Amino acid sequence: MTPHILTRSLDRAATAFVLLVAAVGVLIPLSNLLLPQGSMFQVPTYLVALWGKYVCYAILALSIDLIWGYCGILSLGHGAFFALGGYAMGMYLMRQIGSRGVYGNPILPDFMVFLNWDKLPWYWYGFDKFWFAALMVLLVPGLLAFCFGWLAFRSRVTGVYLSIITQAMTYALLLAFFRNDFGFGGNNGLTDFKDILGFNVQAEGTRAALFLLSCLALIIAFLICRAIVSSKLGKVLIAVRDAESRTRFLGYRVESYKLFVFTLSACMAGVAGALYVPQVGIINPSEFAPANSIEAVIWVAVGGRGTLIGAALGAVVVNYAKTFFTSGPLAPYWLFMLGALFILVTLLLPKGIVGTFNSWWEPRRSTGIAADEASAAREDGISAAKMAE
Amino acid sequence: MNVMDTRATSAMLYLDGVHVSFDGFHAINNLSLTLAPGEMRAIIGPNGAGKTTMMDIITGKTKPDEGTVLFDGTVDLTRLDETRIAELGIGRKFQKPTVFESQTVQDNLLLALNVDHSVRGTLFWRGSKAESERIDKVLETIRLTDARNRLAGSLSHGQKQWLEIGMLLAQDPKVLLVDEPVAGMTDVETHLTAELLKEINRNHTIMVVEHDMTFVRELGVKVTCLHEGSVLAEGSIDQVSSNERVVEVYLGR
Amino acid sequence: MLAAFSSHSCRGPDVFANCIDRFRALFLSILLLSCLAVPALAGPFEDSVAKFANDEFSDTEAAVGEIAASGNALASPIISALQDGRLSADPDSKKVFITQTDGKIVDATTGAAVDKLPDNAAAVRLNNRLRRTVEAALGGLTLLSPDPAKRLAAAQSVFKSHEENLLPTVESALAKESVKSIKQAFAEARAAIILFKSDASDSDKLDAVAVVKARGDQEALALLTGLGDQPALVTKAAASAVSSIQSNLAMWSMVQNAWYGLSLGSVLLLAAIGLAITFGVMGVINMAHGEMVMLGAYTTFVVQEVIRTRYPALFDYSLLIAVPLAFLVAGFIGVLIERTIIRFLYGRPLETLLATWGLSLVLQQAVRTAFGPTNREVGNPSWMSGAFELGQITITYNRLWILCFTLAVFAILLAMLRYTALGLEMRAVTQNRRMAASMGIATSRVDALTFGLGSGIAGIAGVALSQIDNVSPNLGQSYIIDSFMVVVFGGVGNLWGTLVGAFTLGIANKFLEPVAGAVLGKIAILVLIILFIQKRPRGLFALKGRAVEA
Amino acid sequence: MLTQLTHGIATMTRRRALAATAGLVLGLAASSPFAPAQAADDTIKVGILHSLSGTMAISETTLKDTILFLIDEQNKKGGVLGKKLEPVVVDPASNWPLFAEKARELITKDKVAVVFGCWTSVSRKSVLPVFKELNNILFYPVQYEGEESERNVFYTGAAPNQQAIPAVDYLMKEEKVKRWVLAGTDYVYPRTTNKILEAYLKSKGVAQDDIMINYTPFGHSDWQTIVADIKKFGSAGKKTAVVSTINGDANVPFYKELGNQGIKATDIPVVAFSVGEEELAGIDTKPLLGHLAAWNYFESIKTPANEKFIKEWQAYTKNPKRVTNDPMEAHYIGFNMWVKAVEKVKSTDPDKVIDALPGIEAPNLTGGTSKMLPNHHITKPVFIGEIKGNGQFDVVWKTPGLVAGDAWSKELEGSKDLIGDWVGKKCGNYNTKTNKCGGQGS
Repeated sequence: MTPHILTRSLDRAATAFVLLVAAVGVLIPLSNLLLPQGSMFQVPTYLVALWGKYVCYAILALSIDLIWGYCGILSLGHGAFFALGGYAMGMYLMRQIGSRGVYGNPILPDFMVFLNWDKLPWYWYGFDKFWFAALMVLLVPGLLAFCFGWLAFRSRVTGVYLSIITQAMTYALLLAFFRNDFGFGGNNGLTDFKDILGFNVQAEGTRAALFLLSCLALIIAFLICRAIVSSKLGKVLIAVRDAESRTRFLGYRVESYKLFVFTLSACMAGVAGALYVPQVGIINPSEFAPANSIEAVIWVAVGGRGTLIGAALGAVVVNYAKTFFTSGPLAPYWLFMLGALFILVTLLLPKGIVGTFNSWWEPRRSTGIAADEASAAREDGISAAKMAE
Repeated sequence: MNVMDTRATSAMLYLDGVHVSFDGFHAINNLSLTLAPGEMRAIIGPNGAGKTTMMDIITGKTKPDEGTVLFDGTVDLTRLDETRIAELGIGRKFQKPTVFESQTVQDNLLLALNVDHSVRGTLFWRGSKAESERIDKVLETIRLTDARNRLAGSLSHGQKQWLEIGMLLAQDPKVLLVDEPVAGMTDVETHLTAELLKEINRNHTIMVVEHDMTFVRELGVKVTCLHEGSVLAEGSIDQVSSNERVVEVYLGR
Repeated sequence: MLAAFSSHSCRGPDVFANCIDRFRALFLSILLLSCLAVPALAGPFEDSVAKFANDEFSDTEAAVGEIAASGNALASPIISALQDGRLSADPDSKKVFITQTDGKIVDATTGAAVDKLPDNAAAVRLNNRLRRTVEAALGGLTLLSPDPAKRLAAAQSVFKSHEENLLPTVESALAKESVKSIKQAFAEARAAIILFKSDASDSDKLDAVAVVKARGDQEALALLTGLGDQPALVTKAAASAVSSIQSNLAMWSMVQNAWYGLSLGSVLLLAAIGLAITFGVMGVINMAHGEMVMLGAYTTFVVQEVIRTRYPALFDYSLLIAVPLAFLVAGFIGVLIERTIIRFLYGRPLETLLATWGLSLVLQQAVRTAFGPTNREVGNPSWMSGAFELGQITITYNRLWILCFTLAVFAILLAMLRYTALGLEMRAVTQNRRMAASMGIATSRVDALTFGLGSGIAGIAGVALSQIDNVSPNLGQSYIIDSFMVVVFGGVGNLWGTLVGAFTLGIANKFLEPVAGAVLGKIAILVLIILFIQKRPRGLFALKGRAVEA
Repeated sequence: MLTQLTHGIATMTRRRALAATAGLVLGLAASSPFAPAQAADDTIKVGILHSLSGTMAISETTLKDTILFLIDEQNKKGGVLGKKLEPVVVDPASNWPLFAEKARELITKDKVAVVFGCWTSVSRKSVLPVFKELNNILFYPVQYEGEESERNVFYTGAAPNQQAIPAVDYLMKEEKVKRWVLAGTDYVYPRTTNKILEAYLKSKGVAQDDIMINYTPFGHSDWQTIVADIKKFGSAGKKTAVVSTINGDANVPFYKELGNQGIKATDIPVVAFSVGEEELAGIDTKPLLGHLAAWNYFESIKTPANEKFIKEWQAYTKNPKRVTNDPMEAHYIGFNMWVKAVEKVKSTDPDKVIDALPGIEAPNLTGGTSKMLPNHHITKPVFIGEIKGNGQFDVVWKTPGLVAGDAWSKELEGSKDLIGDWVGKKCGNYNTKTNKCGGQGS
């Protein structure tokens, strides 16, 4: 009666999105590497890095949308998982520097030499191996989310209370990582990376490959999210979002569902962070700042909460706007624009870009394909009202 | 009053000496009530009599301060949470119709089906013929076959009530707790609902909370009247409605 | 000569530096005392005064010594003027002038009035070391001053400098003194001198230890720990006095922590109280709440600027003027925000969060554009400056006033909600909007006013916070997270919960801080809040019953 | 928009869809998100990388204005090499990854010849790899923790030996301080500075018991406990001083608390390394009379060059109250050094300018001439100023001559053998023990 999980997740819009990301992932690096510099279609390296950053943000936005748009969990601390993934990758990259650091110490990163640490703290062990770091990228955010979620969901902390304590979590981590004694470089964070898996992080080829990988990760994350939201699990999540206690009285263990998506979403955010760090070249505690997490939620709102494509799109659009407005004569005014954008989107486009488009487009389509994105988006008002409870 | 004694009663639901208070307000006061297997019981009582709170206690939403609440003669419900109690086979319809408004009628029933409710189970759920037949049957019972692809949020109030009862049916519990099923319904709908409940009662134990005396009369079952958190009167509708104290409570003397 | 002295009381390298300072002052005092008997000579006094014009610290120091020793009637006014920065010198003519406290200018050597300062006259500069020299010199000069405040200051200065040769003066002052507290100060000063006097008898010294021990504060501790070599008996007594003072101070430090906690709690409460209305009562997640606080602080700044330029005499009242104005400014902007943005978002709290976040960015940048990105100066009025001692703890006036102010605001707010028509309407609308509307309450007006009230109180908080924190566009940002923590911790929708939450967090923070350090202390508090919410998912004072869940 | 497009794609033939997607993607990505750069050949572009929004705007906005002012002045004099200078302003918004992104944008897209920018160490660390990779020049104007010498960076702010150590020397000699509180914000600059100071103090015979180290979070605003602790620590019978590396925003509440708790400079003086005229503008300084700051420049220093600079600056900003401060002077020196170097090699080519810069001399505003050293730091005088009632500083002490900036601290175990020498050794971390480039070696 119901098609296979993969075919089910790939409806027309989803297929188109995957193809688009794949095309971006292949064409941008190719044009950067193969076309001559100065050609009209050549994408300069700095734009590859920039778009790589946008793609990582899109993954983060997806992870937030999965829990907020579909399960009603508004995390104002998702930046913490992103940053933890980033730190795990950053630690690997630091260890790869080896004796090329300014002090030439083969084991200790520069900031440790600098502060007279005589040996590597235990939690840095293993990060010289890529597989270990890659595992940690998933494990550390996942574990934190699991423990945090286990406590919070079991005690039925919901709504704004949950939002505020996620904020407290990321704020506490921010303060902790600022501490130099914590062993992660304090405010200066981890930086000055040399290579990744033996390739120079600054090289154009590496950048292109990282970009391609980020696009690939976005596609995979998108497919995982699609698979979830189009499965019965997705229906349960929406049920939890819209009427949590009803779901519970039907015999669903709501906390398990929340814990599952929350942990999964944290892992996705961790991967996004891990891909982000080598492309921007630095990870510092400010990634934990509550403001960053709130901004990421806003990308989702702008793109369209409860629409996966919208979340990804929102991340790209807002960050593109940010890049655009922070240069040139507009620079002093960009905060006005950004602030106004948030206000106007929530007032005039409460469903976000994609949600609004869908509700405009859908009646015009002859077939009433029930894209859950559309229906989910249509119910935004209702679900948000529910969350007030 | 140990467990062995109550087993002897073989009651489906057994409440004895239950007390609950919120900030000094005694919502439930030494409440004792027994529901036999296969029985349908109507609960009446003025506002604030503790009807909904009693359901909250049975379904694990509220923990009683003291007292015994047993299901099926053996299971102590006061120690379990909502999910576990639902899994045991106690279904509940809320006072305010609560359905998943952003999902279709069919999906609402699908979610209610008594199948694997684990995360894994739902993630890799493929559906089966048996399931879709069950859904078709329930849809027919609650007269919503034509609306199966409509969003639940777009249903009328009465239809939502039915959908919620349908969800209870799909859940196939041993006991159904039904809170004000006909509130806001037309006379015709009320009549149909009474028929529906009677039909369901053939295979299920039911506890109905209702204000509508016509409806209760139509059900024609044993009635319990609650007042200030404890049982005021019990018996047939005629007995109860002729009870002086009940009249006093309802009419406010 | 110095070496001869140092062999007595200054042994060991640690105290050597102190000794140099002391000897310098001692030297002055000896000169001073010996000169009291000798009639002043005209010539050298002018020469000494002229040294001020050299703009060299060493010359200034020499001049202070010589003038203090001169016995000239002008010595005290000159040195006082120097201390207050009222002494000017003309480097060309080498003339030195005193600007008197009433604004008149006199020639320092003659006392003759002068019309105005020469163009290139500049204030004679001091550094910290010189300031100490001046203080010591003045201390010696004012021990017998008719002004009780000056005598007290002189006694305290002598307690710190414990100049041996001042002993006779201190003793005669002690004998003459009639004010009890000053007499006590003289007794302590005398004890300090005796303790450091090498030829004092053991029994005198033991008495002195007892006097200093009775004083029991940080300075007494400083004196006793810095005694240097003493007879064994005295050392022992001093050691026991030190440990007794220390244990006494340790007890006081608990009191001190509690006070700091209350004070921090009052700041948190003040910042959160407006949020308790907009968020707690109305359910609006107002991320621009911090910016309302900031607007209040900037209102204070503007008020003070106007006062400074137009009506300097009113400066002490600036805060009193600023409080209603800040309430109006922030309240008005709050109403404006409610009417233009928030009212379209009721029932969608998370979207309100996003819109108000955007708004906070706009407000911050607007203030940055209007007032510049740097801190603005907001001064403390005199009644909010300084501190007083309560037992062994220092209580600063600004913190005390803020605590009182916070409690007053809280009480007024509570009374307003309880006894006024608006308060009644507010509660009605919060509890059951539809019912309230059908009973003829203009709910949208009440919404606007409630939001305005919350914002206005945030503005008032800004006035108080401008007294202890930066007035910069970032001001609000630093309070928003803490405010939310307080409201959530205390329980949304309950003003008393906010009160208890704020003070609990404040006190917990201040007791953790000495143990864990400021950073870890703050982290610990956050973790505690997270864990606490698990235990009580709706905060400390959760509303119960069905109303909350509806 | 995207969904509309993708729906359109679905109805197209596959080949056409692919072609359309390719065109769109490249069009979108390659059309840079910025206004098209007008590559005018008659100007030399100068990048300005200072935060204009966010938490650091409070300090950095002034530096942006300073460079605009200096460019304006230079253009009035006819520019450089006969070309006008053209400022390119970007806003990295106090966001460290954005610093790297904007640096990359300035260099690749705007093709600037030099960048003046950064305030915090982390922002410098963030852009460092970019400057190395794209081979451009950064002038960094703020006092920092040292321990760095990079080919592409010129450090015109103070190294620890040009600020912290002279200040401690002053307190030891002039104020006879025996007991030290090292209070700082918990980040790298205070940590390192305090590490250096601790080692230095111990080498001068100060016991461990006489040193108290205290760290607070960024933006700490409740100083009651710490000020009380300082008071307590200062009552041990020895002259005590506080060396403050407290950062930016936390200073105002700190000083307010000091003033209110009645800690006078004559009792426990505080010497600060991050408090200048701009910071004092936010405080009533009367209770702070006599507390100290160590800088390489004070606005109150009376020299003809400084008076001219202040006058022109206030005229340029149309604000007669606008103050000047140390990092501004650093930009002034750095800017003039860069202009001289460009004129010397008659080119803005970064390689040539980098090689030309060491040895270039430029007047500072305090009457001396600063020189760019082979380690890319400069020589500067060190002044100790006391806070006056009017928000200015009164210089009470200065080093006899100019102090050469050390890239590597002599007090730290890990770096005492290292030197930076981009002239002879062509190396930023040359080990004088092993005679090898590359730090401690292994």
